[in-house]
Amino acid sequence: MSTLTKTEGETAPTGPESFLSVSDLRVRFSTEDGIVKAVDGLSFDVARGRTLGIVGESGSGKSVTNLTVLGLHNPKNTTVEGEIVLDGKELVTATEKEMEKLRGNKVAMIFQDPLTALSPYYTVGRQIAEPFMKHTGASKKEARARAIEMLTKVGIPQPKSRVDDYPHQFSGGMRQRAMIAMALVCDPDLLIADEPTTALDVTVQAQILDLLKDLQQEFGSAIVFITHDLGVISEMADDLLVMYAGRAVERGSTAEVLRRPRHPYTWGLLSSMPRLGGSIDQALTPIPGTPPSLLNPPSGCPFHPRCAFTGEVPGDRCSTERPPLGEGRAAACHLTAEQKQTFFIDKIQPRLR
Amino acid sequence: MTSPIDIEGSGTSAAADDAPDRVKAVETKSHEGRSPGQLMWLRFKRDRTGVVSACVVILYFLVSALAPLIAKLYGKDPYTLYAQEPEYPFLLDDFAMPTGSFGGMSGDFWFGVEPKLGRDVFTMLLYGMRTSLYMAVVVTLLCVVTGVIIGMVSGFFGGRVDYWLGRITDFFLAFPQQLFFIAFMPVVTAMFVSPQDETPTYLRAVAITLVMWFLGWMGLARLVRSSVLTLREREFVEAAKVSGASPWRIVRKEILPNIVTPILVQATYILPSTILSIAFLSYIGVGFVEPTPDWGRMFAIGADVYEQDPMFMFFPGVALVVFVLSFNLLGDSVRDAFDPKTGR
Amino acid sequence: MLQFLVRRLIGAVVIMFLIGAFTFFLFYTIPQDFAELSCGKNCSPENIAVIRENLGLDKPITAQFWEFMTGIVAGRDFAQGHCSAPCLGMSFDSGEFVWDSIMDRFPLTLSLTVGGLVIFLILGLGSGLLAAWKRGTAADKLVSGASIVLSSFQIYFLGPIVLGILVYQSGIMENPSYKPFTENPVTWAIGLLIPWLVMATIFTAQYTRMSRSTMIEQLQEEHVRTARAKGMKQRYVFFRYAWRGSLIPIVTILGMDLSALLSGAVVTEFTFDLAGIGRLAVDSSLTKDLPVTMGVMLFGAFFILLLNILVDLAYAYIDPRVRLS
Amino acid sequence: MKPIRKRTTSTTRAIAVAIMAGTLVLAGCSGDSDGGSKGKSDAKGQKDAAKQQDPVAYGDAAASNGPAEEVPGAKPGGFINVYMQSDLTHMDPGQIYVSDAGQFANLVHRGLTNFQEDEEGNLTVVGDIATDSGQSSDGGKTWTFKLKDGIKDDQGNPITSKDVRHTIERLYSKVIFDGPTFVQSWLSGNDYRKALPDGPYKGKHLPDSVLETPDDKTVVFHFSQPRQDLPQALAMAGYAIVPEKRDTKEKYDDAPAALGPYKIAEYKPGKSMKLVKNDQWDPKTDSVRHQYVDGYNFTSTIDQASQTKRLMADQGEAKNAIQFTDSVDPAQMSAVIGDASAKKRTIQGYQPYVWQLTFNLDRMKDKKIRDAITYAIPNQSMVQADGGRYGGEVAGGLLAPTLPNFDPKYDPFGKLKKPNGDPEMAKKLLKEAGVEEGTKLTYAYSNTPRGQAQMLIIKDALNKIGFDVQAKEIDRASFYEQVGKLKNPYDLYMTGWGQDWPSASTVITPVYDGELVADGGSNYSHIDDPQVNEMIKKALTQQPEEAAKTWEQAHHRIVEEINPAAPVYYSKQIQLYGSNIGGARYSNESSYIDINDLFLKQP
Repeated sequence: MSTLTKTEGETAPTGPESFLSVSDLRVRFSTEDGIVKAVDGLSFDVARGRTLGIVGESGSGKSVTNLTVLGLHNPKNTTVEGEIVLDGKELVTATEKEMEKLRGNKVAMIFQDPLTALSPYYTVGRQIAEPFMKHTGASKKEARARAIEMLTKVGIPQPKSRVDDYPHQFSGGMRQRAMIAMALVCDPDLLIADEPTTALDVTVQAQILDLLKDLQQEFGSAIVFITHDLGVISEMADDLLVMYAGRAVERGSTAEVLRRPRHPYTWGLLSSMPRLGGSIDQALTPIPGTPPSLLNPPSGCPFHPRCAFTGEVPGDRCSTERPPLGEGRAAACHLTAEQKQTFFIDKIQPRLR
Repeated sequence: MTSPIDIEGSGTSAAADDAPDRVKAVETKSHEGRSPGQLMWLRFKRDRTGVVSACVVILYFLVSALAPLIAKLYGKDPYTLYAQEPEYPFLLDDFAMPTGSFGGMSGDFWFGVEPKLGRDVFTMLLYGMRTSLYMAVVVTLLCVVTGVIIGMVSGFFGGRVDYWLGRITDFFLAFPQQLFFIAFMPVVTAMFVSPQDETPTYLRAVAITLVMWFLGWMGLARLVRSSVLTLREREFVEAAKVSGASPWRIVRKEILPNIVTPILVQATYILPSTILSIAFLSYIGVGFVEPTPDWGRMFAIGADVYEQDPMFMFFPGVALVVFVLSFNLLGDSVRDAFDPKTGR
Repeated sequence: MLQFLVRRLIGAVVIMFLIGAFTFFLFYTIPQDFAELSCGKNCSPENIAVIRENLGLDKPITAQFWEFMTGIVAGRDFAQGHCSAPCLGMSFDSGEFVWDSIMDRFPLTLSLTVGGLVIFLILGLGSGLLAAWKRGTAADKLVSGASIVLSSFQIYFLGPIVLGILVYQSGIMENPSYKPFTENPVTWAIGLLIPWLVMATIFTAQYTRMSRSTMIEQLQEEHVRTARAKGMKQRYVFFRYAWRGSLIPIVTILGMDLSALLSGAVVTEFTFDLAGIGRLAVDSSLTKDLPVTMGVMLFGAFFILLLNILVDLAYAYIDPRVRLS
Repeated sequence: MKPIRKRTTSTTRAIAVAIMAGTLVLAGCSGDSDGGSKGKSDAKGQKDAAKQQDPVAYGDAAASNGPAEEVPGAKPGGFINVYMQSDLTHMDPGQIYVSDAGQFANLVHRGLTNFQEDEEGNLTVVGDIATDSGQSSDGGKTWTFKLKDGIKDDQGNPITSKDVRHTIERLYSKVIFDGPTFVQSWLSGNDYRKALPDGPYKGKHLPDSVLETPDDKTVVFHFSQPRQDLPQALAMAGYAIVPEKRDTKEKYDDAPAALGPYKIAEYKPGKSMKLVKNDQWDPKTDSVRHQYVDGYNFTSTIDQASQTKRLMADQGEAKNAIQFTDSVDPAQMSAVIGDASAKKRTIQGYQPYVWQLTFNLDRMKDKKIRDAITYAIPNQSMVQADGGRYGGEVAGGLLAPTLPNFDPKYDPFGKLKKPNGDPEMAKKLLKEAGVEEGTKLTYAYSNTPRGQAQMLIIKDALNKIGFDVQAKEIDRASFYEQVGKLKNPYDLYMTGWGQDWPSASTVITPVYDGELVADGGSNYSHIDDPQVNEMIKKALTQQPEEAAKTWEQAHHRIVEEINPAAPVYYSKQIQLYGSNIGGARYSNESSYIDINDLFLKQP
């Protein structure tokens, strides 16, 4: 866990300090049904050694954002606008060759399902060694040694023999460790972890999270951690970004956002999440409705069709005017700061107990 | 929890495609309360190639169904030996080839006349297509029904039943298909035949149907079995079981609706391949015989006289290519509409 | 693995036996005196009786079946001489040993298959990969379009057209014929070039479509994306990761096609007047020549089962999950 | 003689002289033939056929002495490619009856006698391994043959009278069941097998009173009746010599010994065969055969259509190729005739076959109905389905133009005037016979393309006069066996029959002799008319000239008074050969290309 905590209202680190800076990112897919605005005006920054958590429902654009950072979208039907600056280098306009040099080297990614994300046809060792050979020009032998070293580091027992195993011979947790080893093999400065623990059971999940934290300390990398699990986030992330319908709806330090959320969507997320020690009688409250179509997003605030508080906003602003997201600790909602606070305390907090 | 966009939106630049968006489209529409069937239909309607091919295929079926009517309007039939009729004294030359150019095409005989016997090619083709299409529909239906039943039973009951049905399927799969068709057509025909009366066309049709049916259902049975196996473990089936629904009800209400689409897609592949197999049998000389008009037999005749009268083969050939092409395209479109992830 | 192989082999033998029994007894349901097939002109009852005895048709059916099946393993003795194992009996019609007739024709069918196979695999997989690589470009559309049109052609339609153009009209090529590879590989290849090309045209199209679509499917696999996320080159990802995965469906279909082809590229043989296994099958079934039909069926089934096992071995080679489980 | 037992379609042929003269304005492919040229070609055709009507002469020792007269321009060397659509049915001479194997036998086998054919096509029976065509005594009941010197098989074993005896005696054994039975039954009666049940294989022999071999060079046949046709019968391939030492019984059918100019070097059943020179054959002993080419490559997998296509194209190996027993594909007839260069490379003539619509007299008892059907048949269309004008010619009677004393004007049913049938006459007769509309008739046909086409025509014609024709297909392989059964359930079937040698005895006896009605026999109509039977008996003992008259009488009686089979058409022969083939001509004897005179122009 990062020691650097921020006070409320402070802006997220920007400028030279931030390692990855995404500003006003817009990603669109053209389909036969029309244009899908998968990400719409998203901005965030991550500094070295810090962890940014991104939460949101399925289809809120979390993963698309991060794939776009790595340039893994399909250039043919995807338009990317805005800026992605990694360590001072602009990525949106970078060539495929330049991106290849970055991927796996400066930026690495951990995928959600290690079973499908690892190739079944090659040994774990080979898959770990491959990027090392490519990016450092190491020989096969060196790469193999490095793979064993990495496996040791992520806590695989008997790494010398397991290195020649195939992914299907690993258990789920071991696979995820191997995946992490693969991601970290070139000491990346930025690690994007896309729901790295979703497919694992809880005990393994904790081990993996610990592992990630330890490794972050050791390497000092920045981590972007994507999940829909607020519990995991509270443990991992320094800062938090809540996404809805391709946009950021709330931002702030993790503790702050979780303790005093300001956006009705975040409230919804929190109340739909079971808590340890919560009352058994207390029913979970899911967010009504379904996530919106990104083909044809709702006008105004994209959350308004599902929002219980639109009545509190004068006029029909919710459905006509898109609420902006301020700098730093902020939430994109038309409710006044006061309203946000009272509603949370009066209506939401009791349910979280 | 798996969010489709997470998986789909990630294709490599060479590979990624419109798939994620389509999935998104599905989501979109489903919010508006459309059933998967309606969605498929919507997607299908947008696919221009698919719609055109569907029209062509429907046209073929229409023409086949209406063959007698068309023949009546046109004034000929595929059986009369026009060279024998006094109205057409000069249809065939001394070598029994059509007298006119382009295989004897004329206002009277649109697609020309058959060498040797002087039958009308246009109606022969119409009726030939009719024979093939009818047969193919029947065979396809039989194969689908058999395949579905066997696949369902072995998938649903599992265990011993599944094991033995699997072995039986293996057994049938080990038959060399082409050789089997060839070897057993004469045998099966002979089984039905009275030694004296003419073998009626329907008996031959039955024989062909039986032979094709015999080796036609296994692919579908396997497909259905594996679908049922996965479905059986799904929550809604479990739920139905727990709530005490009878197996029959589970099959009918929970499982069947979920495998209809793959069956449909598979059927669009079985049908044209059946037509080709029937044509193949007649081409080889073990399928339909004179005087039944049949597509494959026209190729056999055509191959014989190809050099003298290439036009004879032209119309059946082009008709077959167009038909198979449309059906292939249609199959692809149906599959895409059903399962947008795979494919093109 | 070994245990698996043994199990498969035993299963194959059982299935062959069942197919043999099925064929044999079905043939006996038809009202046909097989002895009549062997007599040419003088079918007097005396001659028929002589033939019936010669062919062993006077014995009970089950005894005949048993003789046939044991003959495969142990060989049999006929008046015409000893028929050594694997003895598939003696043709009622021509009096040849069936095994000899099959072996006689098999080289042609094998040549047709292998030659066509090499051409359509190279062209089909090559163009499929190209189309997948250049997905969405004009080249892709051209290849995909051409392949779907060509795959709708039939050998019995395309064959005569090609013959007409290359042989009868222009005289560039000679009529297809089979000359043993062992005699002269060049004349062998020239003689079979037209059938190869015609077969290849149609099969190529199928393989193009298939390899393209499986490649595209594979390219959407997560592990392929992972490979790219590791910074591997596109080409490397394409050929090492995606291609490996595409091999499984391709091998499956190939195994099916190959066994169908080997057990009789009947239409090709008919269209080009080549005497291979398929021709033998048609002739024997038209004359109801039971031993030949039996022989050809068993031979065909043998190849199907053999190729099934080979395909399984290929899976094991390609996919460690299969190999190591 | 032989029913036509080809696996596939048609046998066709036409008029040699017409083509050789090259003057005729034959229709070509235009089809608008004017009457003039048509008449002319017919006239020529009949003149040609007339040549085939010359009675066969029996040659003396001088004629039987080799070597055979050189073919002008012949060169030695090279291989001839032989196209066939199916394999030879047999190679064991004892089993050889049908003509494809007979053609082959001329290259490999030798018998006691053989036919020699001059440029005009006149036939003489000469001694083959015998010094002459045989000496008869006792009014034709005893025949003596002396063997030539220097006759050896391909391993150099000299041939003696023992081998001749063995050849005849093995025909009595169970090994042989497919060949001709004339000589055996003349020697030992119709149930000849009982005379020597195991043939010569168990050391038993026919008594000297039947077959005598007084010394190594002499063979004497003793018959109970005069057998004037014996030299011709012995010229059949079925009586060619099987050397005793070489006889392997059943296995002989695949690997026979060779006495002729060629021997088998390689044989792949159903596929191919290679013949090479037999160096033990001495041209000085043979007055008929030549050994110009080094050998023959047989391919027995090329169907008629591709044979024609290949020979038309005349490319590469096809230049050295011939059709052996198959004919030009009827479907390509117009192309062949229309292409001057291809037409030059044809041989044309009649085939000995008369196609007839046979009535099963056990079922079709009313002659009026039979006559009605005969009138109704559109003969011309039937010919059209078998290659058109070059495939056949409308038949008036049941004896072929290849037989002596053929009468082209004989036409009791007026077919020459109304080649497409006379349905009015037919309907009239049916009315008289009181046949009801819709009476069922079962027509059996061989399931070949031609069989199917002709079925459609017959069905069409007979349905028009009020029958309900049930067409019943029979596998091509067992067609003759099925219709050869006494109790067959069919009313009508097309059969073809041709002579074994140019004498009506080989047609009328097997097909219309009531005493030969039997299961598996060739009296397909089951006609049993005492008068006809009587005339047959008489003719068989008569000298050829008188016999010819008796045969004609019998023929007229059969056609006009009994009508067991409606004459449909005479088959014609037209075969193609490659441009490098020399010495090609139509052989009156085989009615195929003359296999004895062929050479390569550029070996």
